[in-house]
Amino acid sequence: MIRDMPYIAAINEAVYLEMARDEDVLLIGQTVTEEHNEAFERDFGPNRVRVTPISETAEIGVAAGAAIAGKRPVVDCTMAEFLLVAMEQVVNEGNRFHYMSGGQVKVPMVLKAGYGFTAGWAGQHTGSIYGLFMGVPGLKVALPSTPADAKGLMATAIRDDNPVLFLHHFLLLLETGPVPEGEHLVPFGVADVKRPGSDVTLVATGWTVHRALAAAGRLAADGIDVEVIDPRTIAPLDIETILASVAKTGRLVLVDQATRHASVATVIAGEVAEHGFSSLRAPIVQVTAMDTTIAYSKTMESFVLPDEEKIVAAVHEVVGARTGVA
Amino acid sequence: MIRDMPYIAAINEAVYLEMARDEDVLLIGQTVTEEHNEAFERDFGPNRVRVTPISETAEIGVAAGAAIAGKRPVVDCTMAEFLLVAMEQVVNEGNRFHYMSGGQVKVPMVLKAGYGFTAGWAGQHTGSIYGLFMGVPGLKVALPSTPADAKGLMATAIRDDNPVLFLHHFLLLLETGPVPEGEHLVPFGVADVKRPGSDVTLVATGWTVHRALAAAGRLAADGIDVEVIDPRTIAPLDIETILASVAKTGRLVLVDQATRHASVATVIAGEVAEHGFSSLRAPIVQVTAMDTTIAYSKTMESFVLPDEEKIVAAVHEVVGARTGVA
Amino acid sequence: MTATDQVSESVLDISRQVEMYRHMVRIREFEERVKRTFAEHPGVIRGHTHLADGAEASIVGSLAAIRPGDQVIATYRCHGYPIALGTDTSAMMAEIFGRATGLCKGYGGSMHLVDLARGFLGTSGIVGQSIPQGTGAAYAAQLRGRGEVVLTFFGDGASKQGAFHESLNLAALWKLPVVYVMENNSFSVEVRTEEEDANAAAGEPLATKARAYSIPGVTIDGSDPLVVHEAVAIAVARARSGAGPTLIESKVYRLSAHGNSIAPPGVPLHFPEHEAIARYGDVAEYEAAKRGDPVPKFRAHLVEQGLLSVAEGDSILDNARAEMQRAVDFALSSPLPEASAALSYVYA
Amino acid sequence: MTATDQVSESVLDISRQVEMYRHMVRIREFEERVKRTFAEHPGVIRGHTHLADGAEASIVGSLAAIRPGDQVIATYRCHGYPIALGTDTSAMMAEIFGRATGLCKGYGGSMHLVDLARGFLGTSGIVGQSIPQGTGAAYAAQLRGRGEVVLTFFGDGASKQGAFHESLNLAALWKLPVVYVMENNSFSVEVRTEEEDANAAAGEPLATKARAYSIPGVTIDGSDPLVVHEAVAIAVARARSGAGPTLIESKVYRLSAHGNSIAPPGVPLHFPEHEAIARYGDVAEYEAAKRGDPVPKFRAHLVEQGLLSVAEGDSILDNARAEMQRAVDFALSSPLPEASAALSYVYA
Ligand SMILES: Cc1ncc(C[n+]2csc(CCOP(=O)(O)OP(=O)(O)O)c2C)c(N)n1
Ligand SMILES: Cc1ncc(C[n+]2csc(CCOP(=O)(O)OP(=O)(O)O)c2C)c(N)n1
Ligand SMILES: [Mg+2]
Ligand SMILES: [Mg+2]
Repeated sequence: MIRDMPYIAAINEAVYLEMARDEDVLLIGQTVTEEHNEAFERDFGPNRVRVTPISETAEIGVAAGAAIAGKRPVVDCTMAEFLLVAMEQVVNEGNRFHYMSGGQVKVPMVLKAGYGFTAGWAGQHTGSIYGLFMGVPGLKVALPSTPADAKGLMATAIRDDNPVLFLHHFLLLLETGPVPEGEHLVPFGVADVKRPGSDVTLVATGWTVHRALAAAGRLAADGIDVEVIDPRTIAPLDIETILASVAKTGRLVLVDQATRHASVATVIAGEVAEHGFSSLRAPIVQVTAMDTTIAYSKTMESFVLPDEEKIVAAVHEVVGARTGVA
Repeated sequence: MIRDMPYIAAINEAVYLEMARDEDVLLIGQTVTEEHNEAFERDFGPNRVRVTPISETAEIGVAAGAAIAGKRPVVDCTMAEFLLVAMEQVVNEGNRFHYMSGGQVKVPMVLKAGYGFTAGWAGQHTGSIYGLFMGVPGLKVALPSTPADAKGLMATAIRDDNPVLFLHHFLLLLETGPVPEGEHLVPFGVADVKRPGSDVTLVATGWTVHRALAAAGRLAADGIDVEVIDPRTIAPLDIETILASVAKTGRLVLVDQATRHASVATVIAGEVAEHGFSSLRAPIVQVTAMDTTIAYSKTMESFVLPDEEKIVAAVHEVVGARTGVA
Repeated sequence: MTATDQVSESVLDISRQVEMYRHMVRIREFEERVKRTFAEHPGVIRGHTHLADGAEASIVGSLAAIRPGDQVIATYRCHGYPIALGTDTSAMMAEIFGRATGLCKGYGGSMHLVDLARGFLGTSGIVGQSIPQGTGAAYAAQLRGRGEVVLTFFGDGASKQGAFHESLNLAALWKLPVVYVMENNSFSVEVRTEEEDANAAAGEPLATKARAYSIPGVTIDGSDPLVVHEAVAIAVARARSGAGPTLIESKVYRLSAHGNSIAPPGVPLHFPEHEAIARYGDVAEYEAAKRGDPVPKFRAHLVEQGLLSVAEGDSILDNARAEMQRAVDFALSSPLPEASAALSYVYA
Repeated sequence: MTATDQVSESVLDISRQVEMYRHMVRIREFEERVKRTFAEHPGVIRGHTHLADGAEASIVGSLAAIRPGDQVIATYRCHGYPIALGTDTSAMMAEIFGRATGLCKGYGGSMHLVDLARGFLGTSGIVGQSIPQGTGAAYAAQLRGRGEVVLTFFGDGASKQGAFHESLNLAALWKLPVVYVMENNSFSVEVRTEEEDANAAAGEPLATKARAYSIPGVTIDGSDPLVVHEAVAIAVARARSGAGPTLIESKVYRLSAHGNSIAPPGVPLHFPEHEAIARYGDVAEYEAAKRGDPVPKFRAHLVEQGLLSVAEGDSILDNARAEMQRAVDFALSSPLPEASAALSYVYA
């Protein structure tokens, strides 16, 4: 059965079901016994559900060590920026152990954190810093945009034998959507076409998927049929689906909440400029956040973020672009 | 006067001259009184030259605090990976303080570290992880490829009022080249055309600049005239020079020692696919490291790195590419 | 500095004690207005806001022990320090309301107040990360050689971050002029200290951690500004003399919740109940803390000692309330920043 | 486990003492061959290699205190542990020579030995970072509930990393079955401990840091395997019993330089002189350390106690040399990995 439920509840449901299914799955973090999370400790006990001190390096290192030793820890790291105090453990330890040990060691752990809290959280808490984790060998990264994907990607993350960074979007926490009951797995490395279309390919992740869909709706009124693709995982990144779409539309706009040079957008642009070049009829346009820290004040915060207007303008730009080469 | 000197000596000369020029410049780090570095402590004293414990978070945080309070610290962080244990201090603190304080605070500090030590240093010490620091608002990043640039970029870094990450390449340390005596400043955000050419634009940084130049030499014999550009700083990134070159050549190959999705190459590809699209006569081809941790064994290490052969092949590919659009 | 100087510096004359009380009241009234704003002007304050109510004695007692030229650094829970250092409360309120007239022109917000001119170097919103920065400011002070010190404030939870450990070791080694004031309010958000700190779990004070750095560590009653002042003054004198850092564990009880609710779009922000009640149902604990409220307690002490009349006390309160009303009025009537101002100050 | 068990476990019978000596000799001879390789077969070893000579007594004494099912984690200075755990030295040498037949198939190299089957979980080349990982393995052991423990080895310098502090606090709080063995060799590369550690600078032992976590901290003579064994056995018993972690500061002196030279392309790798001489010109210190060399010292003790004859001692040495010759021969005659194998094992 499919019910409507909030994004955050869908994530928790996945963790809960996996914990019920496999007693090696653990849940640790600073907030795991907080309000709304009581079910975990109640049903799985204080051994498998543990509150950690404010010590991210220890939390993540402990998770890696427990994973080497056979457990499958999920670490709730709260916010993406908090990973930065433990960055070495995220990008230079557990993700390399399988390789460095010649295949002896496995490190199945999930690091869950929120990002993109552009709601007045100011300079140090609002980043869309997933770009930092792309291109890191051995690390997988999921960025769900809907409750169903959030549930399915979390379940897949927990079953994966590699470290997975699961980044949920803070501005989507209470957004509701249909979510399948029971086991629901969304495969990694498979982009989802959130809206089919034939004129322009629009790729977006997380919160910007919804901005892109809204823009697509408006553009439809102008007679422009936009296809909206959500990669869902950015490592692995499903370039094939994007290339297939561009082969059809010839036009690509990339939307990203990150700053331009730390974005998924730039990575996709690079792939398509190499592997989809012959399909392109217009420049690949990126609609990203501007290159600033996020200011506290709403006027300034909104100014630097991608939004519907900017997406619509970019699509008009690529549709209006003259085709071909000098 | 211009003398030949090794890359590492040129860097040290810049730090030395800036320390002699401005008593607010400090030098701290774990190795600052090591062999070959004796001159610093001897000439500037133990107050301005301090050995730090193996505590990168403290080292960099201390530098940021001293900078807020009016000093201009240079932190020798030894190796890029060691920054990861202090990543939060590198990308989410000092780089944001000028902005978050509405312009009150300045954080002039230089973080110096080596990267790319693909000489058997294995999984955790060989990364070309500069991609992590691109697109981070408020942070500048220099990647010198020659002794002269190394000296000039270091001097500019020390005089800059923002945090600067100065990443030198370990495989270049003892490479010699001509270096101007006395004050020598290389501006940030100004790419250098290391070799002019008209058929293909080749962009590379650090150690790959020399691979690119060697490839260009070989290609000249095949009658292909390659322009080699070194951005020198990747934040700010001089896209204009690259666009001007592509406007001339119509073909772009990007060489990068980083893994593809964490590379400068992908960022440049994204910019050119948007702003230089109409000049392009061929796909933008990236020659990057393969998506693996670096193995210890030489056979495997070499296999995944960009090299002359791969660059030559990529240039032939873009030259042979059919022009235009379907 | 001689031992006599230390003692004389730690005995405060009447006017300074009253002044301390006045600052405590000002901090409390400021925080009350911030809290009320969530109800009275919904949407005006954004993001996450952390109040200093309950810590006034600790803040004011500490800052009474320093002199001009000294510097202060803190965390996201940062409203109290600049008030006591003389920062204009209207500019502070305007900052918290995100206005162009704010202390940081609307860039920083509640968590990131900075007043460089008054020695308030700023904050980090990331737990523990301003500790090395305060240590670095102390390195700069040591190099200046004018005997200036830096007070570095942080919470009990921050001592669980590696940054704490690395900084104290380095400061001890370099004999830096820094005083580490840990405000132990028994909670990290809603986690009780004994749930996350091994010293606390073993019934030992958190100041025990000083042993790991061979520096003095003291635990004090942070609800009494005179006690705080005395302990901090001794530590400051030690720092000024070149003998190095001290760790002070100042025991306080925050009287509000950790911060306002963490609300995604559509959910109104508000200041929830204290975690002792909301999470642990421990009304008795919270009521006891209320009875120990440092602000009325210090007033009672001053009155009892004949240092403050009831009328003077009332007038201090009235003035503080009027000041904070002006701050709110100023902030509300100030413009929001131009949107495009977002592109200024990215680089210095 | 009762007190009597503890004592009996800490009294080692003759055969175990001789066995310990044998492992010490094997480690020493392995490291000697690694060192000689730089001269005899230049280019065969790449990157950075860190030897355990001088720490043999500490390593072997520690590992004699654990039993099958227990686990071990360490740093880049990692050759000693697997040898004592029974790992095939030919596979180890082949790994250090970068061969396809290596313990990690040539992926890891000298700094990253792993032998999961024997409980050697691996290493981190980044200072301090395996400490939380060892702590996590202990969490897994606690959950398994079979009384297994984890020994976590690291250097004195590593106690300057935040990871050390965060891990010990967490382990103390969760009463994890982990023993932290800090091998204090008085140096971090070439920095002397008292230059970078505030306890050391104040003349206090580094084990003092245990106070910050309210756990036992002991400082022992790491050059005597029986002393080490006893201290680690007590800590292991404590860990098994559920009482939590112990910090053991084991004082050793490394007899080689920190590591081989750090050489960019074109400069031949070699093993330089010890920093006491190369950097501080302190020949006397180094000579004294040589006189205290734990390997001949333990041999002399065993002979003196009548537990080992000279002939037995010689045959242990001969066997070890022959074993290491076989290891070198095996490694040299083994093929390098296929280049394209670089693309295997990226993901599990
Ligand atoms: C590295 C990091 N982890 C987690 C958080 C989330 N967080 C914000 S405040 C806080 C509690 C800090 O407690 P304490 O240091 O005692 O200060 P208090 O808020 O009690 O004054 C936490 C966990 C953070 N900001 N930074
Ligand atoms: C985070 C980090 N900083 C610096 C280094 C460089 N480094 C490698 S080993 C070492 C010394 C470590 O000393 P110690 O912990 O005492 O171990 P020892 O080598 O003496 O056994 C240093 C500084 C590193 N690997 N990681
Ligand atoms: Mg607290
Ligand atoms: Mg050491």
